[in-house]
Amino acid sequence: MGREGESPDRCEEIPLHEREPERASLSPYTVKLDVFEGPLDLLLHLIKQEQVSIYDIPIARITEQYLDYLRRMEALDLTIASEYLVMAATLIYIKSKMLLPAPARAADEAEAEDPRQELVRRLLEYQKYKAAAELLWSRAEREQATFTRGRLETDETNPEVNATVFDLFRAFQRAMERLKERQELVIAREQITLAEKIAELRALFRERERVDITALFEAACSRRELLILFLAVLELVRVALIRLVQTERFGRILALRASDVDPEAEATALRMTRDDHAD
Amino acid sequence: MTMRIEELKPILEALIFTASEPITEQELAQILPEADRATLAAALEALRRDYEAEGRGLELRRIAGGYRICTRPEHHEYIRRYLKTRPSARLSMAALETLAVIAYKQPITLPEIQEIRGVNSARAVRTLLEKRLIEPKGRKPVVGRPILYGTSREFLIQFGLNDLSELPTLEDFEELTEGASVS
Amino acid sequence: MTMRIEELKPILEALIFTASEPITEQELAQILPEADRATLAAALEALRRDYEAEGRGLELRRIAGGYRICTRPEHHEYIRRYLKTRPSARLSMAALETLAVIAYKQPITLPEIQEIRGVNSARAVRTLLEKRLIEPKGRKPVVGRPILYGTSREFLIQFGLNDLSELPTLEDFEELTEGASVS
Repeated sequence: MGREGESPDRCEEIPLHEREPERASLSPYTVKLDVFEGPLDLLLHLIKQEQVSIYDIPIARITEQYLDYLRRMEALDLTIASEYLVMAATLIYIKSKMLLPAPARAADEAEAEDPRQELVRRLLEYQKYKAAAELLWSRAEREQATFTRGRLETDETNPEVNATVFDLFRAFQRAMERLKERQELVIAREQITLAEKIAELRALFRERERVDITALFEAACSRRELLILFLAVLELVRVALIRLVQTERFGRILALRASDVDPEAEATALRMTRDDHAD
Repeated sequence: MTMRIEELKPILEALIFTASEPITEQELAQILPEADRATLAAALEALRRDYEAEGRGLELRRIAGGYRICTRPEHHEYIRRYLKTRPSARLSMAALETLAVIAYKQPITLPEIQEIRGVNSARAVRTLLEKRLIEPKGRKPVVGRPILYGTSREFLIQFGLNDLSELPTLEDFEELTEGASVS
Repeated sequence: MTMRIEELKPILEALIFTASEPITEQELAQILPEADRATLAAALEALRRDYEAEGRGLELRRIAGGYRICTRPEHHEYIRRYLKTRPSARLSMAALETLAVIAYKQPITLPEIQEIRGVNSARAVRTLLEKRLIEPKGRKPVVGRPILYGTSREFLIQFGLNDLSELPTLEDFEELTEGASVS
């Protein structure tokens, strides 16, 4: 059960007709709370299961069963949404009110308000919408079986979208996010200098003997960074710290630490890259 | 001189076919000022009856206040074979319940929806907004000025309704549920 | 047992209607292995003849080796009229985004819009002006005195808003994202 008290995603695609029998066949010991859409749904299930009237709920029995579900959920280490706890408190409150001796009950019976009244009202109200939801489901079922025509050429010349204020808000957010990204990029770009890049590469080659330079180029975020990287690599080649190897024309470029460049190492590097290509 | 039904019918068929969404009688009237409204209505009715004939794979439906040509539901299996689609992801019960509350109580705010359902419904409302089944309908003039939600035209289209009055009333459901729960 | 022509015809009609490209006899045969090829060909021929009947707005054509349902050329004038009515109510993504920036940041100049969107927005602004969704709101007192744009009354009408304060805010959106507790 999610913290929102709604069905988790995996329930999203379970059609009603597959869920209903499952729910009906659940024994009290296997029922899971996430089958229910909330405390009202769970209460309706209990009332149906006990075959009692919604207008005359045996509150003690139903409360006991309701709490039993919550305990079982706890035993399974599942978080219980606050709505279920609020309902538990309500049930206990109603139960206690009904246990109180009613003074002059007989005389006032007509006026005395049944403590269950508000709960019954809510259950009846909720039950209507639950039925309405099932009707919507069956309508959607039929609609999913009908198809409209395929695309026409005239559709493609008109690639436009309908919009609501929420689309508008989303569009605004998208534009602002892009702006933020660009600003961060500008800052990042201005921060990198050639000297820093060279230092960065030197550090890299202290740790590693071979570096895939093509991959480094591909990872550059901007043209400027690419240029600085290129200049830094040339500088390291010039001072003979590294040597570049390319296994084939337009293939990937490897950088080998210069001290390790002996014919054997070079041959190994070449063989390994060929293997890479075979993959 | 106004257009005759027999002249109008093929033009209406071509227009309804071309429209990518249900096209309303009013839109059709605007495109065809040379037809008077009564003849237009009669031609639409005649066209609908043509489509009702036996042995057709298509039907002309009234949806969301407009007309639309669709395949008949009984052939869905073959169309799915071709499109290689499965029935698309259905709405969760949480989303359907929320949609039902909005459809019958619109315009309604998120707290009001939650009051009826007894559970947090923010995620369901978001899902419905994303699927364009509901849309904001202004704000309620109370503290916090919460957004009011109502169903959209897309809701009518996706549930095959011509307008909201085609939904059964809540009283109809009362009868149904009473029968079931008191047993 | 193979399918009969009368059974096949509506299925073929539905399939050809749904396909976004001309669908070939071979493709149809693959989707319908329960029909033999001769019956399939006969059903297609029967369907083609149905569409040739007088008073139809559509025709079944053989195009690029496949079948396709199209409007008849003689109705092109009306279809043009319809297509012309369509774009007015709709916006491209570029225009929508530009409109969003203007709505939330108004009054704003074209260079400022472009700064936020990161792309040239002159065409989108022109489109929005043409659709009367935005309007000039004076000039900004800086070099070049660029025009300031803001949303119009038409904007409020088209998006169903009473005033700009009804636009969803970040807070409204967060309410739906994080979910508020039951009140």
